[in-house]
Order: sequence, then structure tokens, then C-alpha cells
Amino acid sequence: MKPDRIFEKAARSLAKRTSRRSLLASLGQLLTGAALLPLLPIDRTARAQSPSSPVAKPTADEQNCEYWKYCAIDGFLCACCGGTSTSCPPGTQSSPITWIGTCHNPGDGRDYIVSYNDCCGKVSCGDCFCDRNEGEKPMYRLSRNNDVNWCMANTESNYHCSVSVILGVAQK
Amino acid sequence: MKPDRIFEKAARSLAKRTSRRSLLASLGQLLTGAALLPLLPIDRTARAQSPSSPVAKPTADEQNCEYWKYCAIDGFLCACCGGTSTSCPPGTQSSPITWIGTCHNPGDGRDYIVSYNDCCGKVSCGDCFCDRNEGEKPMYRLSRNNDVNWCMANTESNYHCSVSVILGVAQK
Amino acid sequence: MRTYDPPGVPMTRHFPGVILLTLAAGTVSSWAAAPAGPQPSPLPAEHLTIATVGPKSPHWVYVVDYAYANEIDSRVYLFDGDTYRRIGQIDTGFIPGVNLSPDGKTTAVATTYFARGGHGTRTDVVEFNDNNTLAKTGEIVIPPKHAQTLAMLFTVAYSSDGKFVYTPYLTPAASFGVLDPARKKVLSEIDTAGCTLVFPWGPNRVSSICESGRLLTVTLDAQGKEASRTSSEPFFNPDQDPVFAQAVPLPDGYAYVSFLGQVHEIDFTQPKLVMRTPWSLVSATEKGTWRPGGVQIGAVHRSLGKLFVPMHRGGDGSHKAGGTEIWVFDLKSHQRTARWPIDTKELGSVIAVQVSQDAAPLLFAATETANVLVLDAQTGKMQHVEKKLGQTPQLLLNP
Amino acid sequence: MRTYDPPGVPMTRHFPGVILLTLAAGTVSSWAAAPAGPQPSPLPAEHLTIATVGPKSPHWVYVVDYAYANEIDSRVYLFDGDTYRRIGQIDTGFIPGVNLSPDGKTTAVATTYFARGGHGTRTDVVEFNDNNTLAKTGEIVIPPKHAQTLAMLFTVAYSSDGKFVYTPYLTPAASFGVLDPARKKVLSEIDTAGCTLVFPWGPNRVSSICESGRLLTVTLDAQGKEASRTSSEPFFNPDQDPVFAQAVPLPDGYAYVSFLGQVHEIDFTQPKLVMRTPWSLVSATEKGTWRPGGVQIGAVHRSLGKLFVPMHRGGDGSHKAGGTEIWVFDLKSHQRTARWPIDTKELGSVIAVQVSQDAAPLLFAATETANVLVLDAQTGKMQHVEKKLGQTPQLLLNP
Repeated sequence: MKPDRIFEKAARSLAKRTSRRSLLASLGQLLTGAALLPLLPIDRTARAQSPSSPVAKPTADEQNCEYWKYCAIDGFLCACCGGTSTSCPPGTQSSPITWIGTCHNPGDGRDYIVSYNDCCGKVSCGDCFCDRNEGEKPMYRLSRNNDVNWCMANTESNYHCSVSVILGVAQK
Repeated sequence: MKPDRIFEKAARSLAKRTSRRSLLASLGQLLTGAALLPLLPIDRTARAQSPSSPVAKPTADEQNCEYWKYCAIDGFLCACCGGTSTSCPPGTQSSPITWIGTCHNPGDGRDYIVSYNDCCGKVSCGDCFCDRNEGEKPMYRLSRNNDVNWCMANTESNYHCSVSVILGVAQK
Repeated sequence: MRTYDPPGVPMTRHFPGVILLTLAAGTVSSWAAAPAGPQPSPLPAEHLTIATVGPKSPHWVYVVDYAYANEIDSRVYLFDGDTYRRIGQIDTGFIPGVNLSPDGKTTAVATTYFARGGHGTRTDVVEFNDNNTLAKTGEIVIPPKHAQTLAMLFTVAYSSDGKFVYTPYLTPAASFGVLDPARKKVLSEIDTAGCTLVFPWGPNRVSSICESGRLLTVTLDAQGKEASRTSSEPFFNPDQDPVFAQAVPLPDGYAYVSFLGQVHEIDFTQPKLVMRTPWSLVSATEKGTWRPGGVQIGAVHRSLGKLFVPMHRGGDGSHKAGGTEIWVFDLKSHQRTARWPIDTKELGSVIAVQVSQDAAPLLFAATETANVLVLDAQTGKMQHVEKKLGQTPQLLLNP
Repeated sequence: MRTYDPPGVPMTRHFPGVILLTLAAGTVSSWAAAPAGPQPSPLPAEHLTIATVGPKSPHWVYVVDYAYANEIDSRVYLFDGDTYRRIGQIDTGFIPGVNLSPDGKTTAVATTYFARGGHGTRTDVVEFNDNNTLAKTGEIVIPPKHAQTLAMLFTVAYSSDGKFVYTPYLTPAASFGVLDPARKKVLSEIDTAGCTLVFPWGPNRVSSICESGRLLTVTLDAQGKEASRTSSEPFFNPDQDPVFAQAVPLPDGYAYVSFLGQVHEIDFTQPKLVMRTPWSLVSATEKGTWRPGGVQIGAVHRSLGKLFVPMHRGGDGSHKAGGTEIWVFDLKSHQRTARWPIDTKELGSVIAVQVSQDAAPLLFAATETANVLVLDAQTGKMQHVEKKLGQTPQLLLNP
């Protein structure tokens, strides 16, 4: 399993100035209502849904379960369902909450933090099922779990497919 | 296509004493409400649902699409779903309306009139799909059509599987 | 969920999962801006988007998957015959009727839902989907008696001007509903005296096919109520040689193909239906041996005047057997111009055909093993095999 | 349909189909009584019946098919390990929790339905099915936040006396509901401070598993409200060696198996949870190479004290890989008593195991290719392969 230094670092710095419980409470406050979304990786979807959204032209890589970005995905690859590795198919909505993975890119030798999002509101795509679990954790560590239906909080909460979005480089 | 002398005969005898329209009207009356059921082959299900109903012990024949009785069936064989060729699986309801076929029994060289009934109220069984169409007719001849969902008039109108019930010998 | 008020559980407490996400988001964005490591420079952060459908192509096809083993979960895949990729999906419920509006902008789905998935209260609706976004835009609740039957173009249909939508009912009493897709309401229900399905013509005519071998044609008034009805002469004998109910649309009407391969072309453009002289897909020697069969048993390229039919060697009761060959006919000369054998061992027999209407047409063929074949409609050359496009694809519609 | 009044279409007109049926019924019954033709005498008329479930056998198994490619249409097949036939089916909706009542008479299904099949208003329910008739007997509507996750025994569960049903919620805030199955009502919702799932014990205790490596245990009062809560000592490290959330039930508690094969047995019978000394499924040399994996990753035969685990050669991230062998352990000595290789090329790797609790036990194993294997649980001898029992069977329950 790849090290999640990002979390260790964050946890350490936060530990200095707050107890876990008050941290949970204070963050909990931020995590409600509209205030929640700007904090999440997925605030980008707001822009994404503008008319400038692309017509999907998935590469062969993106339709292949072995693609490095998919190291902790579990579901149908949106690139086979009308989307790409970073775009939900037409007529679906992306999940505002998500799980993440740390994937090694053989192309540049770096580890990247990847956000996996479910695309929601249509029944199962059914194509290109891909289940990879590098660094995946059980449900008690929710942010690293790919088993739950991450469409759970969507107005239309049916699960259609999953995407994989690079957030940034994981520090060495 | 096997001759349906049964209908020709019935039609002839009826033709003597009534016009088609008044026939339709009068039969129509009988075909509504509870008065309908006793007229249909399927009044037997009333008895069937009594505690004396059997535990299904389907034979290999009954689970085989080639079985002679299945000559005009279209769907999942109930004998693979918890029933037999003449019994619906537990927890389903039989359709009070039905289509029929005329099937040749190689065992005794006779043609039999067979009633096909859908078993209703659960989602598709999904096993032993069998589509045979001897004497099957398009939807405009409904009593010989195996395409429509014959659970249509059931309180629970989902389609689960289909059975095949001998009504009697077709006259030579 | 938004409408539910959980008893005594403030939503602000304890989200370990999401908290970590929050940290991740915060911390990562700063890194993305941080100086790059060793060359090559790191991949930039990506943005999640929602794909759009893009400009319509005549080489798209709507593939209706009836999902027989999971029949409450049928769906339509919009598939591109040039790039061989899925463009998107429309959900279609239980044994649906699916059809496009005359302008191609809307997919209408007449279907059935249950309050509890496969059980509970039945609700029938016609749902409207925007083909440009693949989003559902509205619905009309109809009487819970939509005719649930074989995949075909006549279990929901539009009038030629798009102002009416017709849905056949079966209880088993036969009738059809007239709907107003603009105002999203049911206008009327019209009894069809045992005749069934809806074959639309013009802005206000609906024909149904009868056991007597006739077509019943109902003309509607501006309110969608019955103005008049006429019954055609019998044009086929359901005992001797029944026609497939799934007629093949022609530029000026419909062709009803019989189990034995007789083609009954009917001109719908006149005040009364005009039955043309039937012609045969098969020679005298082929008759009774080579037969049309499957589900969507024919497709016409209108400007080229070509008819494509999946054909098989069969006998009585083989009318649903898929084609081992696709035969091509000239609609003017009635001559067979080509026969294209299919590798049925490898691909399965052909149960549905559709042809694009452009000048470089593609022939789409769905097989009994759920493959969708893409052929050059002029040469029969196989361009692509889309393996397992869903579970039981049986109906193909042009965009 | 019974409640809908069709506008202006008397139901008494024109049923060509049914009319013929009516004639058939009348005419045929008289024939059935008529003198027989040439020998042998004709087959008698048959009577349509509804099959019954019959007396329960310990060799039955409830197979939950999550139907991933048609996820709104999951279902349970009741399968007989002696006769190798389906006894019947229970419909289970979208990503359900499925569990049996302590007396085995009821199957509880916690699931989600949408007003329009896969879209529209979400309704979550716990449905109750009579295992003697396989008919739905009732339901409780719960908040629309049932935890939709991996197949396991802990997404709906009964108290030991059957008086409470527990359902985990996730929004992603974690909590669980306490239901009264007799009066069919929701009694309470209890916040679990980020801990998740419901591991029931006794008449009124519910434990949830926490990211801290602890178990949170809530004790309920007679009204199903929280009476008290305690948190255990940490018993695993989620960073170094996380445990599978899908615990293995023991006679006196649960065993939590780690990715690397450590078995954390916890005694639930005491006022406070008692963590026994962990033991390992693997030797020092096997550790990190041979791993447990799949979905239902262990099963225990209580009276024989045997543990069955699907094992594979893997590494980090292989915890969902199915077993290429099934290993058998003695729960007293912690010794491995057998390893049974599976022909994974032919059958697929084993992702779920269950063992019957009788003296001649059967081991059931579901594979990644949807086969269900029936083995002699004492010898490992393969008795039967049920090919393709549904689409994605992943959870096996004893009757």
C-alpha cells in the first residue's frame, strides 16, 4: 500500500492545535450545506457543467482497467459509457463526495493523488467493469473506500459509472 | 402450423346462432370481473393455491426447452425457477389470462392443446430462457401470441417465468 | 434525502471520511502550485466535467436493450457507428416502447415502473428525454395498461408534426391513448375493437392491425379525440400466412412482411389506404424454406430504395429465428440485389436490422448473442463488431 | 389497474384473444371427459398449481445476486445443495442488505427503490419476506439513507431475540436505525460518531467498527433508544494491517480477519468485549504472499469449530481477489487442517464462502464468474457446480 503522507502531514499539523473531537466538530460545521462543496475537490464540477464541456473522446488507455490512474477504482469505467477518465457521460451528475487513491504513474515515476467520483442518475452502465484496490481501505476509512455508493448524497443517487481525476502529486 | 380445429369447430357452432358482434358483446359481458375466471382454463389455480400444493420436483424434461409441451412457449421455464412445467414458483401468482398452443406429443402421437401461463409478481427468473413458436401468431391474434406480458392483468404484473399446462387432446 | 429530517441526529457531526477529503483538497491544491520535481514536470491537476453529446451524426444508432434477465432495467445505448463508442444512455424501465420525435430532438419512452422495483403499485408513464443532453425533461402518467410486448416501433409513436404521441393499451382489451407532449397531458383513449398497436400517419391518423387481416384507421380531431374511423379490406390471412406486426416504415407508408416472405406495401398517403400488389422476398423454389425472421425484421434506406431483411432457412414456427444472411432488395424492381452471409457461429444470428439514411449508409445488425454489427450498407462489408452491447439488444433506431 | 377508470372505454367490448380462450376452455374440458382414442389413452388435463417451499433443509442456501450490470434488480435465489435446484426467489432492489431472522422464518431486506426504476424519488425500506411462502409480508419505510455498500451480513441485522432490526445509515454521516419488525415501525436513529455497520449481539447490543481500530458498542433500552455506549480498546491498525469489515460470526462473537491474515477473535458474551490473542492464517514464510480475499471472506462451522477462508497469492491491494484455494482451520488449535485448490481457470476464483451447520456439512463457494460450487465441507470433494447462478452472486446465507 502506498504511503499517504498527505494525511499524516495534515494530521500532524492539525494535532498541534486542536483535539480530534473539536476538529471533527469544527470541520463538521463546514461540511454542511453549500459551505461543504467549495472545500471538496469536486467544486470543479460546477465549472465543468458549463456549455464548454467537451464531447468525450476517450483514449484506449482510458478504456483499459490497467490504466495507472485506475489503481483504486471499483465500478464501470465512464470512458466506456459515454464519458472519459475525467468526464461523466451525458445526462449524469457527478458525486460531490468521493474517495481518493494514490497511484504511481510509470510515465514520470511519480505518485499522484487521484479523486474517484461516481457518475450518478442513470442505471448501471454495465461496460468495462474495473475493480482495483491499491491502498483501498474498508468502509470504516470512508475516504479510501470504493465499495460504498458515492452517489449516496446526490439528488439522483443511482450509480452509473466511475471516473478518476488527478488532484496533484503525492509528496515523496 | 398445426390446425386449430378446436377453434374452427367452436366458431362454426356459434356462427349458427349469433352474429359476431353480438357474440363479442355477450362474451364480453361474461369476461368482466369475477365472472371471467370460471370460464378460463386457469380457474384451476384457485384450487392449486390450497395447502395441498406440491413441492416442485421438476424432471429433466421439464427443464429442457426441447420438451414437447413447450412448442409455443416464450420466456423462462418455471421448472428452472422453483416450479415445474405446471406449477409457478413459490411466492408468485399465475396469470388468469393466457395464450395457448397446439403441441405434438411424440410419446403417443397425439396433438394436445396446451395453455401457457405466465407466473407473476417477481422479477425475471433469468434461467432456462426458451423461445419456441409453433403455431405462435402475432399480437393481433392475442390468444396465440407469446410476446405480450400475460401478467398484464395481475395485481402484481411483473413477469417471472412461464408454465405449460395440458388442456386436452386436439381433435384429429 | 433532502426532504427527510433525521430524528435527533445533527448532520454536522463526525464525517471522518469527508474530513480527510477536505484536508486532501486543501493540501493538494497548494502542491499543484508548488515548484515541479525532477523533469518531466508533473501532470497538472485534472478537472471533472460532464461530457456532452455533440453534433448529431447520421451514423449514430439508438440500441434498445430489453435486458430480459433483468427486465425492469431495460435501457437505450446511443452508439456511434463511426467511432464505435457509446455516447450515452437513456433508462427505459420495464418492456418499454421507445421512439424518437419527428425532429429527432426527443426520445419518448412509454414504460412501466413499480413502486418497489419489481413489485408494488404499477405506474405507467411516457417519459421524454432530450437527445442533446440525454436528460429526462418530463413525463406523462398514462393509464397503467401500456401494451407490454415485442420490441417494435409501434408501442409508442409520434404524429408526423410531433403534436400527438400515441400509446397502445392492452388489458387485454385493446385501445390506444392520445397524448399531448407539449402540454404533457393525456387527451383521449380510443377503443380499437380488438385491433392493436399504433401505426401513425400524418398529423392525425392512427392505424391498428386486426385479426381479420385488416387495418383499422382512426382519424383524430384537433383535440385528439376520434373524428372518424375506417376499416381496410383484408390484405393478409392470419391462418395461412400471417404478417409480422412489426411493419417496416416506407417513405409513403408501411410494408407488412409475411412469415413466408410476402411483402404487403401499403400507401398511407391517400384518404384511404392503398394496398399495392404484394411481392415476394423469395423465389418459388425458396418459398417455405428461406424465411424472414427475428424481431426487427426489416429496414429501408429511403433515398436508395433498398430493403434489408434478415433471412434464415426455417419452417413453421421459425419466424423469430434470426437471419443467417441479410438479403437486400430493390424496392422498385423487387429484385434481390445482394445476400450477405453472417458468421452466426461467431456472431450469432441477426434478429434486428437498421440502416442509416445518409449517402454513405451503415447497416446495423443486432444478433441473438447481443453483438451489434456495423456493415457498409452498400457493399455488406463488415466494418465492426461491437461485442455484447448490453444483454438483449433487439431494436435499433436512427437518430 | 384496478383503481384506474378508463375514460369512456367500457371493459366489456372486444376481447378477441380472450374470447378464443373462453371457447377453448369450454370445449376442451368436454373433450377431456370424452372416450379415449387409440391406445395408449391420452394424457389427462393438467392443473396449474403454485409450488410450495416445503420442509426446510440445512443444505439450502440463500444466494444474494447483486446484479452489478443491472444493479436496481438484485435478488436472492434460494438454492438446494442436495437437489441442485432453485427453490425460489426473493426480490431485493438496489444494493441491498439481506439477513434472516433468528428463527429463520423471515428474510429481511434493507434496500432502496426509486419512483421511476433507476431515477426519481428515492424510498428506502426494510421488507420482510416469509421464508415458507417466499411472499413479501410487510415493510418498514426507513430514512432514505441506507448504507449502500459491499455485500455483507452487517447492512441489516436482527437482535438475538428477533425483536429489533438494525439498519446502518450513511449520508456520509454514519448512524444506524433501530426498527420494530413486529409493529413495523422505526424506533430510533443512533449516531455512531463515524463508526459504521451493525454487528448485533444479544437482545439489545449493537457494535460498529471505527477508523480508530476500535468497536463502538451501543446498548439499547426496551424502547430501542440508546441506553449507554462504550468504546473498546483498539484491536487493529487500519494503516498497517486493516481488518475486513465483513466479520465472520463465531458462536460467542465475531472474528475480524486482517488483510495479512491475522484473526482477531472478539468475545461478545461479556459485559465488555474481550479481545482474544490474535492468531494468523499464514506462516511467517507465507505472510504477505498468501492472503485472504474476496467479499464473504470466511465461514465457520460452529459445532465442528472449523473456519473456511478463500486464500490467494497477492500483495497490497489484492484484498478483493478471490481465493485460488480454500483453507480450513481448527478454531481451537488454530492449525490449518486442509487446503483445497480450486480450478480457477474453469470455475473462477472464490469470492464468497458459507458452510451448512449440520453434521454432514456442505461448503458453498461463489466465484467471480458467478458459479456456485457445492463441496463436501469435511473432505473438500466437489459435489456440484451450479453454473451462472445469476449475474454477480456475492453473499451466501444459511437457512
